[in-house]
Amino acid sequence: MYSTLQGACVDPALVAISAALVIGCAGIPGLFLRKPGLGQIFSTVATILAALAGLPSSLLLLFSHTTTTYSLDWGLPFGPCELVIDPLSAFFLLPVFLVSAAGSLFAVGYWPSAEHRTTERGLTFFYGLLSSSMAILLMARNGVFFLMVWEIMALSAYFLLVTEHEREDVRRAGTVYLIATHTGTAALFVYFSFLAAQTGSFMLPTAGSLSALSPVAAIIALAAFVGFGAKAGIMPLHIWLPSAHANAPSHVSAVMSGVMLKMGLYGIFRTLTFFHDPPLLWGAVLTVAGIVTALFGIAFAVAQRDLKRLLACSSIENIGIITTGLGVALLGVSSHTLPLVYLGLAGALLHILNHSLFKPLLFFGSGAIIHASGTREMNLMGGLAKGMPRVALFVLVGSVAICGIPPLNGFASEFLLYLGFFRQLTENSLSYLVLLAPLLALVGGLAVVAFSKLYSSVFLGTPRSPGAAHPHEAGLTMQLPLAVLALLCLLIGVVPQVALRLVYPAIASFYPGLASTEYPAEYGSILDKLSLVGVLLLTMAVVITLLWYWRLKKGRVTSAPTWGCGYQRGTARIQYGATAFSEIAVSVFSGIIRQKIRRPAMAGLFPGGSRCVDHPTETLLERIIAPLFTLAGISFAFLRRLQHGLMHVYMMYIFATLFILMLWAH
Amino acid sequence: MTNSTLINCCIHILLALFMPPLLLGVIGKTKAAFAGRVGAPFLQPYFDIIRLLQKGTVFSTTTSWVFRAGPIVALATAAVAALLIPFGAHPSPISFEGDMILYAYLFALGRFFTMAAALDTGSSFEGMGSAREATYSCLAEPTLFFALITLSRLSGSYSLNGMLSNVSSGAWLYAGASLLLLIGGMFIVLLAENCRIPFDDPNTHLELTMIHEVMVLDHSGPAFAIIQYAASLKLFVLGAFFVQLALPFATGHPYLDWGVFIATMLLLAIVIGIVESVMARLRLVRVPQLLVAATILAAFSTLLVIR
Amino acid sequence: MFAALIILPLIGAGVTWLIPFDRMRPKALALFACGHMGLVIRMLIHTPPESPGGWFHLDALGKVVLLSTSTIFLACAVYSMGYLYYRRERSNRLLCMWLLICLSAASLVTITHHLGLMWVALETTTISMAPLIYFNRNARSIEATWKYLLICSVGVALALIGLYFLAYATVVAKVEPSLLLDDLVRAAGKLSSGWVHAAFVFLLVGFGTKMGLAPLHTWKPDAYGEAPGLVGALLSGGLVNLAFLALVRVYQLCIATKEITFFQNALVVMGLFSMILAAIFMARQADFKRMLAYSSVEHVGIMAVALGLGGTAIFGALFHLLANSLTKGVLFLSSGNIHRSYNSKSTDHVRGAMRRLPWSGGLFLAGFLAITGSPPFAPFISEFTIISSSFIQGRMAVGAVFLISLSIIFIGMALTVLPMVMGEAPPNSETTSYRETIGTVGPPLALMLLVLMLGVWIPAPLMNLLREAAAQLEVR
Amino acid sequence: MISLADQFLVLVLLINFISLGTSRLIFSIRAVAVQGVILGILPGLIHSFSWHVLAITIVIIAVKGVVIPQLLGRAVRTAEIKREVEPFLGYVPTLLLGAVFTAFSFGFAGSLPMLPEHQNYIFVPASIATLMTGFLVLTTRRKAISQVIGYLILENGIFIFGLLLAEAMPVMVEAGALLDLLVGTFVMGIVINQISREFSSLDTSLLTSLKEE
Repeated sequence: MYSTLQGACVDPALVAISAALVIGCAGIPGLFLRKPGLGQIFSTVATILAALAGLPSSLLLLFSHTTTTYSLDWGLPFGPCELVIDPLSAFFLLPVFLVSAAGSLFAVGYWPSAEHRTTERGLTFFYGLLSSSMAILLMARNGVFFLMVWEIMALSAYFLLVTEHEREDVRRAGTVYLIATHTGTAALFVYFSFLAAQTGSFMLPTAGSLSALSPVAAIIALAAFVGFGAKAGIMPLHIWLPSAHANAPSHVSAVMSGVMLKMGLYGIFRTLTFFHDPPLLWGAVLTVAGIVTALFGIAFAVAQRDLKRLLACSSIENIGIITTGLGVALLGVSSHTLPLVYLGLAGALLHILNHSLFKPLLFFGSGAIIHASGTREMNLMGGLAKGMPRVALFVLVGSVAICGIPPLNGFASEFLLYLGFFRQLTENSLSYLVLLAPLLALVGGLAVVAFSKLYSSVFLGTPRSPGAAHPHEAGLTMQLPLAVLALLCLLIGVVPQVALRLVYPAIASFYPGLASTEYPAEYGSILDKLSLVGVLLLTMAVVITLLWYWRLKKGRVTSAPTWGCGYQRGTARIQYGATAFSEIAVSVFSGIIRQKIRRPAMAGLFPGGSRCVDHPTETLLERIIAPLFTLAGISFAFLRRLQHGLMHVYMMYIFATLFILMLWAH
Repeated sequence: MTNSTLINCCIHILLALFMPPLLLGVIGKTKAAFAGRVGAPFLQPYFDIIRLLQKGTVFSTTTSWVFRAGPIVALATAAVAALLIPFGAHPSPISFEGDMILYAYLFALGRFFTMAAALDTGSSFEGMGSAREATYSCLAEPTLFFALITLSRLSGSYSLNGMLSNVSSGAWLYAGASLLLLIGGMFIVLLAENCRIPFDDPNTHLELTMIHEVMVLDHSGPAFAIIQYAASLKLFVLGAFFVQLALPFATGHPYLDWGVFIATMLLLAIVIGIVESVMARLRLVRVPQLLVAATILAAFSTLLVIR
Repeated sequence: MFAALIILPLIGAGVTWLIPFDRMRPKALALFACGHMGLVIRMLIHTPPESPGGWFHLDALGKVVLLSTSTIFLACAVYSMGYLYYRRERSNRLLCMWLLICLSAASLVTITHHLGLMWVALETTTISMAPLIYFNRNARSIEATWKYLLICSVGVALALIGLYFLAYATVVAKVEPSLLLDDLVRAAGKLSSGWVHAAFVFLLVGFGTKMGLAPLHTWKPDAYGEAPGLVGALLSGGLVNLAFLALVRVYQLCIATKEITFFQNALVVMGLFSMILAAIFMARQADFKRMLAYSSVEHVGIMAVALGLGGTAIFGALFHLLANSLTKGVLFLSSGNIHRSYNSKSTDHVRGAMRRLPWSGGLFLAGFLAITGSPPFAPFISEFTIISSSFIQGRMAVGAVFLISLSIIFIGMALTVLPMVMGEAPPNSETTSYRETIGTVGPPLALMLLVLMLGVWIPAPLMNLLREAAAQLEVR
Repeated sequence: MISLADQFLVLVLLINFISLGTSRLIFSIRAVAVQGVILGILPGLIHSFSWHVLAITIVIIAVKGVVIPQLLGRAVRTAEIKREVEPFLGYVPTLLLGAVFTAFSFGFAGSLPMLPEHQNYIFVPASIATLMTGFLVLTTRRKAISQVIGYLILENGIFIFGLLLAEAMPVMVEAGALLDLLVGTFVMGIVINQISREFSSLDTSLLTSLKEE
């Protein structure tokens, strides 16, 4: 299909750039239009059209091996401001366009301006700004321009996050996010400064142009890890992530989690392309950080009771998996084992694509759920599947996919990573990498716990609170994005080899050494087998279903209340709730997951009514960072005595300064 | 595909279709023998399934379509797994690099839906069961992977066929210790995954202590039949993996090999029966500890081979 | 031409003194400010030749400072039209008069090359600000005025003796005794290092006090805290730059005398110290005007560090001079509005400003983001230039301290500003008659737009001006 | 002639010590007034007679010797304060410090090159010493009045140095001196009076409501 498009004379890069700009400007008319809702409709239509133009053109750019350069004219003294789209950028552009379009469509039903007069305009405007800044970021090749777009992205995300700033927790989340992202930006200041010191200009270096052995390179890598890692949410830089994703409007959380985190990963990818000889240490650090992030992230997710917090923690987990893949690939580069490089990168990039499908799907789903039940607390939901069967189906697809279970897309990417680990057994170097496999398996198992908890406590059983008792099916504008994403998840799951072909150009541009290898064909054929099994599985399920229903037609089908094992007075509240479901797992992993538990105090022979509340804590934030801040506050308060309002002492300061400078001068 | 492989393929599928319930029958018979009873006939499980298939069905009013999807997916996954695992010396019909990972993850799929179906009924007991199932199986996961690593290290292959067919008596000579550890670990996992004593008691009557059985309390008629059959199939598939690991006898003559396979499977059933009748159920709090112990055994075996 | 620049505001001062109605004076003020601005622009385009005797000479450095001063003054003058409407309880005669006198003196500072004359003009600006700080006529403001006046006078006196030292050095060196910058630069080689060193130290301390480098900054929080918003804007956006210009003149002299390294190191040390101190004092600051004062301490620190680093950082310093004065204008003017509306400076009472004053609250937030060096605003350009050049020069420690204190300051300011603008106004908060009008919102908005524009695009003429100015400060 | 000026400078130094040592405000105001008068006479001594010099002399004597003491005296009387109670640093230590600083300033001046005709005179040390005395007063006394006095002494120190440049650049020196006078008298006087009206006391330790708590 793209050959025909290539025939058309218009340059795809130009199309992509203008699409990004259109998305950025989409929200502006709404700021001035008097009539509510008109602006929202306009921006949605514009965004979707732009995305429809942008997606094929970025696909084209992905497969065409030419990269065109556009130079922006600006008056700033940091060299030319260039926009380039190479396959790596093009690959990352896909989720940007897809998810932002889906989100803006979702917003029409989820955040209608009829109900949110005051906030809708700002929300729409900053949403467009966020989407387009992410797109432009991927094209920026001038460090300072990159930094600017980066910060525009971060700030617009902040303003989106504090949309409902009358709520205390939203403000708190916003502040934490802002501080975290700004600290990350400070690290990026260092990063670009040292890059400039290394290359002599603020342009990003070309692939493989730097040596990684100089100490400056180490500083650059560290700064990149801190600056970009803070955005991506790699532990221990993830502190802002759960509360931010939980408190933003759902479609914003979808974009933040589905796309914005990937921008941090993009930064790390881009940085690693600069160096032609990364030392083993870098790969090792990334791998360890990745697997630890994955394990801790999913462990936190298991413990959550807040629907969106759970999703946020699982984002941390997925970022961890991707980072592991990247780290493994880097180890492969350093040790010159090509299959490892290929499989690591393929797994990581494919998982980036997958995560940007099923995570937005789940966040949109959570939006619909919150819309229907009016709460984020999973312990208060239940039985929503009857009210909203379609959303239930889509969310089920998402949950299965995110657990990395066949035949959905999550499995395909993890499968490639597993292959990479096992491959190392026959290579005689780094065979210890294979020990990552059981850890990844554990992560998968915990993911099953977390998401069966999510799904069952939200959709299954009977409603646990009056709020959830009468759910309503989401509107069409909310269902459509869900349907599209769910379909894509299934598609990639059943024919992963196609997705692998999508990933390949990005891999080649990351590590040119792989350009002339037979790996794509080899692993493509393996994935063919995989999709065969997938199809087999589906057909088998269908066959069994048909048989069963044929059987049911003959037999008599009655319906009765659930058998209560003799307890006839069972109410909805004796169901296993979300917290109860994960209690065993949490107790097993109590070393990782800390919980604040308020147990009821039993007194007397007949203790009265009481309740036991346990809620998971942000270990790092609440036990380490917050105390540090208070400590700093105290010490600063002590130092402030310097400004005590005593005139003669002020005079003494002046005199002392004069005296010291005199002594220094002579 | 040559003629003989076609025949083997058919035998493979037929065995997978018809043999699983027999294992349950054998186990029952063994336990009866230990208890000094005559016990039900070997084919009792078949009778049960057929009778259940003829019964009507009762669906709980609280359930949705998820409840019905549970048994279907459970059976489908087990069946696909059966096609991936070699029976005895005979290779499996479907085999490719990395199929062992698929093999491991298929069970996760089945589990997900079984748990969802259980929770769909809104009964607190089934909730308990699925909560336990979720945690324990996620503890059992790493053990299986350590086993896979060890095997693929020993065999130098990345597919179940290669792994299991190459673990001949030869491997025992140079990696006996690690294989021994592995067998210990895998046996525990086998019991845990199939909810046998000492982890779970399929025919107890105290729901508070059950895992698997309590999850299927509300399934009735054909649905329950499907579940029973799927459970036995799962036992069969995991058992096939285990016997190939523990008793890798190969005569070289194809039909004799089928016989050997069937014999070893029945032997395994008897062993399970013995274990079930000599051991008592563990307290629930002990279960995770035993599973972790299994993981440690398997991990040691891996370290022994990749150092 | 030069004369006009000085005389025009003086005439304005006379006029405002004569006008009998409070309502009219701000209009006259704005009128003369516009006239001054026009004059400045004309002088920027057709630069008048150096005056005979070389006392008056508008070079690139002077142009930069003159431009920033005139801009911020114009903004304040326009703002005063809207603002003084809410301060009808007291006469604004003195205010308007002294503002214009200050403007005249400020222009004098920028165009003269005679250090003595420059000193006189600086002293005049110091004095002319005192009545403005005392505008509110209460105990707190008198105290602020007293501290401001005494400390700054002592500082300026020190600067004077520094100048005497310089002059005496020329006397000792048997060259034509003079305080003309160009003569001094020419004679620099012959001057005896002892006197010159002493002179530099005294000048640094003297002008540093006026500029508010720590630990000579002690008057700043009090004066900024008690003065009306527009006076604060003028102090932090205008007068600071004048003092900086004076230091720059000394710097030029230092380059000529080859004593530059000591002066540069002293600047870097004092600058970093100012930033650290500001960071400490800004955290958990309960009074948002005092917070702005410390932010001003921070930014003079930044400029000092940049000047001390030299190289490409010089450009950063000069651009930061512009960016800082514009952004400070935004912050002080919008905070003035917030202060009027809540009738309180305490962050305990000021909450949810965005709901009550959408424009001022939003501008205050934007100004906060800009002043802390977030792209795409102008201060980012300068701060990033300074940081990168410090790292490129291999001054790791300087860059690190700079960056760390910037981050701490951001955190501290965020924890103060965000609660102010976000959320809902507390129920017990006082409601006043203040309403947002184009008069009080327009000027800060215009300044904010300027800040944004300079953050993404610097017009070529301005760029050339800055480059030319930076070239004047190159160490050969 | 100029040697006579030198003698006067010794007197100036003595007055520094007096103002450091005394606790009675009126007395130290008078001392500073005397110091001002002496400084007024000095130009007449070192320069040959001219109307210009005469004018300067008269102005300085008038302002430093009459106007300022009047202003301060009135402020003191309205605020009814007799003496500087509890100075930040006691009188004896202050005196000692003053001595140390004077010695230091002599050393400092010695280290700097000078014109031969100024070589044997104590203009430079005297000016530095006076400057430091002013600082000492500013840093050790709490009362606003005392601080104004300190400022005046500081100014006098600068003025002494200015004398060295009197013929080199008269305009500059006079402009500087006059502007200082302007600040010293009018502005400070005004503020002082405002303060005494606001607080009915000139204890600047009362002027400490503006601070970080």
